[in-house]
Amino acid sequence: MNSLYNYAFFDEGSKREIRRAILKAVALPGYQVPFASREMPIARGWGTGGLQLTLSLVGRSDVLKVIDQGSDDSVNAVNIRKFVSGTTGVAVTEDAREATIIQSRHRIPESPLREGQVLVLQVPLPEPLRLIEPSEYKTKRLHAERDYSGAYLVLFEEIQRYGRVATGADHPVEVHGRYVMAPSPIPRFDNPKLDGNPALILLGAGREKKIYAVPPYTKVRSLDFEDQPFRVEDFGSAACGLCGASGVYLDELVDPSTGSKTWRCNDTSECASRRRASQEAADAS
Amino acid sequence: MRPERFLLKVDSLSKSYGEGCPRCSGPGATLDRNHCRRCGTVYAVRGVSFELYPGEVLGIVGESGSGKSTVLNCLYYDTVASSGSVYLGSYREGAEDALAVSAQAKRAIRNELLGKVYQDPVEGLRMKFSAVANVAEKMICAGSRNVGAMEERARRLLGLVNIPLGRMGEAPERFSGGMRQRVQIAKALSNNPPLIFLDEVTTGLDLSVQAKVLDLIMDIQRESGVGMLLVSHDLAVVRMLATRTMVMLDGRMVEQGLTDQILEDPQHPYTQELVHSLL
Amino acid sequence: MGYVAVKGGSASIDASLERLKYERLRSGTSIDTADIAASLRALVDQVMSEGSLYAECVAALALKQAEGSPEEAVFILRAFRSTLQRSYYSRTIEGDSMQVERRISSCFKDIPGGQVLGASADYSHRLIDPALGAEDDAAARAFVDGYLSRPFSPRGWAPYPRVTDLLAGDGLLRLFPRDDSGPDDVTKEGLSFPSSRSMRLQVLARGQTGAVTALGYASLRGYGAVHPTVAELRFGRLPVYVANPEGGGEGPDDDYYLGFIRATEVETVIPVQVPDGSGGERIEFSVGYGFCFGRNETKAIAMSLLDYCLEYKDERYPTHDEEFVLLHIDSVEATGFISHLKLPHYVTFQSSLDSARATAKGKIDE
Amino acid sequence: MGFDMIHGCQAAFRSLLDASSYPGRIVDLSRESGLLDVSAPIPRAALLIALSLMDIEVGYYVDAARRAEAETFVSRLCGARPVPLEEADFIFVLGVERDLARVIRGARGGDLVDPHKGATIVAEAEGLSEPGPLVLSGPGIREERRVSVSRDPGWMAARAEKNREFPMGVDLLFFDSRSRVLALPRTTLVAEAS
Repeated sequence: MNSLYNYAFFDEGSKREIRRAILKAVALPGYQVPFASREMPIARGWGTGGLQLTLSLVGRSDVLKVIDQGSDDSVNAVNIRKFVSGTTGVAVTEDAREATIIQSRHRIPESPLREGQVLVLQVPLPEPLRLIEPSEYKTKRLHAERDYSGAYLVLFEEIQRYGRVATGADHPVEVHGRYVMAPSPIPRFDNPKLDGNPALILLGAGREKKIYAVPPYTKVRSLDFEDQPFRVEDFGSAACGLCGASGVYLDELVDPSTGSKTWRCNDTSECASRRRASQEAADAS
Repeated sequence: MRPERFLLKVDSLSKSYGEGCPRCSGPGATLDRNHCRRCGTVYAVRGVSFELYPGEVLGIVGESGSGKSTVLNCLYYDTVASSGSVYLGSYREGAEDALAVSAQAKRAIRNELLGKVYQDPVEGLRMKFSAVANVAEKMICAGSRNVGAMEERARRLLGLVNIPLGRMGEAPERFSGGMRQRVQIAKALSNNPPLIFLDEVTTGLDLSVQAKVLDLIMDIQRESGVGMLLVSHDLAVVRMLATRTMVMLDGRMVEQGLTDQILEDPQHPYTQELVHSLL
Repeated sequence: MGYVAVKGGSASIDASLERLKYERLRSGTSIDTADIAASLRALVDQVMSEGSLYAECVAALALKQAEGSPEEAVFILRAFRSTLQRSYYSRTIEGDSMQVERRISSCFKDIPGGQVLGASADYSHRLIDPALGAEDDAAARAFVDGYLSRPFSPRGWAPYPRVTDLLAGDGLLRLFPRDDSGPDDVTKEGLSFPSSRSMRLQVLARGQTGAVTALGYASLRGYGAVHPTVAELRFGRLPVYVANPEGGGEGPDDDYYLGFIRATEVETVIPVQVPDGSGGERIEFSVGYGFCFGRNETKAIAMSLLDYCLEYKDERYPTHDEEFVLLHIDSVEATGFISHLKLPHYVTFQSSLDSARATAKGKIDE
Repeated sequence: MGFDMIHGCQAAFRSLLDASSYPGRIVDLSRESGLLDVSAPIPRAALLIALSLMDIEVGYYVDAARRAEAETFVSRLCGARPVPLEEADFIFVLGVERDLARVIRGARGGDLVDPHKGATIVAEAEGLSEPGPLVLSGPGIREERRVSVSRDPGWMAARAEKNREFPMGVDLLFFDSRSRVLALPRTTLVAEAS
């Protein structure tokens, strides 16, 4: 443990300010609570919002999992896990079921979350209306007056142009029937997991200085139209080349020897546990 | 008198810019036209009251700076009125002051019960979105979530205002001034509001284009019966469209009545001057 | 064959960090942070000003760790700053109390107190000096001894009058009511819009030198409505006091002196049209204010231009738009977000690919 | 005292977060509050909440019979400033006989632009238990949850009125003498079982 700094890096005053913002975020589902984001030892845009949440939450009895793009071993995940455990000595895991706090960039774990867990999502751009309105002053007022026509208009125009909604990740959602929220750049595949999730989901944008939340069991609806329903990514009949799973989010790879396209589970720890399980089953028989 | 309920009832509407001072805010206020020379406070609209009934077109005339556009801006919530009350027949049956509600309620009133055509289309349209999307936006605002239905209605309205079929997918930034105004009209009508506001809609257009836009508004009004509040500095426009007319000067309403009556027999010296210049 | 985990992230990162250390030390020498603090003063000042922490030795250490990259060093300094408890707030520091080492005005040929050129490279020829390659510690000591043995008559310390006060005396300066309310602090509350002037000044003073200079330059060149003249540029030492923490007396005599900071302060005057009260207009001068830790004259002047721009909003120019200026000049934020593009994005890119393919398919189906 | 400012406040905060995330779940702060100084002029649970969430950046208001004493104590301990009711970020209603409805009506509710400025009200109850006659629903609650809050029910109407137009409103934290806490964020609908 790095004893040059306070427990969990921050001074207690910084933690208290973030904790106050977290409680207001929970009371206002989907509303972006402004906070005095601190400069962190990792770069703005590299998960400082999520990191500040995690450091303000974490305590001795927690078990931490960190995911970047579905993987515990990606550079950003390794970096953040090392920092949090280095300043707290907290236990770490790769198993989403064991974790009490899961900090993630761009994915919600494949295995269902449970009550009492906290999922912390790193957010680069928290404002779902930024594309149609660059001014922060004005977007704050659009939220205040619940004017989300612009968000729908973007989708409508995509349908005009491409015949369907063409959003990638970060497809906007409406939370608790009130605020439209950027779910962070999770794939559309993960959007349905936001709805009625038993776990608390906290979102942190360090550079943009916003904290927001989806409390457990909260209605979350991806923006769509009656005749153009929301669609998740379609992998067709593709399955993971390692564990054989389908119906999960897949990474697309090119086999260097044959040049052909192959697929792998994006959630590497789930993939590994599936393979472990089938290995054990094979060994047993 | 009138059997039906008003569409719009405006009671002592005022709008000022500035803090005011003892010289201008007291009962015996001395103003230089509509502003106070001492403290610089501008009284853009002063105690304006009127009513508008279903199917009616009410014109507001006056020179620039007389406060007529400010009245529209206050009613469409583009600017915050300083005092006064506004009742809409279609909102809580005209029983609740639509200026005294919260910002989110105001946004809902504006999206669902009102339409507006701005003098400058840049204010009323999203110049980079397609004409269809612009018209659909107002329907989205009012809660429609059916792309097919919105698209169909948007195309029908754009047809009605003579936008060629082949250009409906284009963005207004590529349209002429007259076309832009016609897209705005289609947009204002798109969610069937009982009342729409028109602010100097033909100002800046060529004379031949002006005539076409005015004809279009007249046809639409006749067919749909939508109530209109129309602001213009041009008496000819008001004469063509408005059944009743109000005359504003320095933020005050100086005269109102049937348009014919005002044109035939103006009472206020300012109105006389206006009418004279028209003839 | 049993399952073998495909791992490597942690090991690769550790190896990368070790390699970084090797690159820093491969010449077989390690620079003394005291040398950095003593010899690379401009760099240390820049890092303190953008890092918004006045601590020369920490800034020097950060520069050593960052191999001289100001962007990295500022980053390190800011992160360190986040962990520091705030024990006291200083008394308000008035620029008038500066022990001036340099002071110039472009408004007037002669000013009360006189122009003080001080040490400046402004009047040097920027010819590279090969002789410096051979300069060593002995040469440095010899020069210093010679320099200090020369007779000089100190002026003695007395406050210099402010040039802007001269203009105010003529009634030509646009005056505002004195505002002694406490400043807003963006490191405690976060920036919100419309911003207060204290927030704006703070963000500008912490701004990345290059970004502040670039936007200040743009405002001057035509993407702004500014026609400035430097009324006064000062560099020197400012004493810092805190109130007696034990309470005690309220007067300044009971304050504790903590030390001084070196700082640059600039006031530029810019003509503005104001109503004359009888329907016409007349010209007055408004002041733009620039300040930063250490010596950084270009940044302080550029800041004074931007301070003016943000006080006088003008929709025609981005340099007069507070969100455009204030949200984009912070070193840590700008470099962080640019560099985050180096992070893996394969999940989001897969999602975009899915949409792109679907729209392409839709087109083919038609 | 045996209270650890770092880990005690962290544990208390997590319990409060748990209570706010799952309204109706009654959390137990007695382990941390038991380590606090018993001579404090305010109940231990309230003191623990103040220590965990308040500091020099915060304005608070106390409604209590021994108000001045409580304020002196809280200010000294947390550095927070006592302010008028309508400006307070945190409001403490100490004593079940105090008029909670009045405090709710007077508290800051935030506005549409900054709804997070709505106050947090920390109020004492004689007892908190589950199940009970109050039916809770809203975010954090799967279907419904039933709790009992022992104190004059006048607060319910005042709270409903204050929170009428979401997102504006106040957030409530009830505590009892056993340092148990029930959170009612503004999103929670409270009805009486028929």
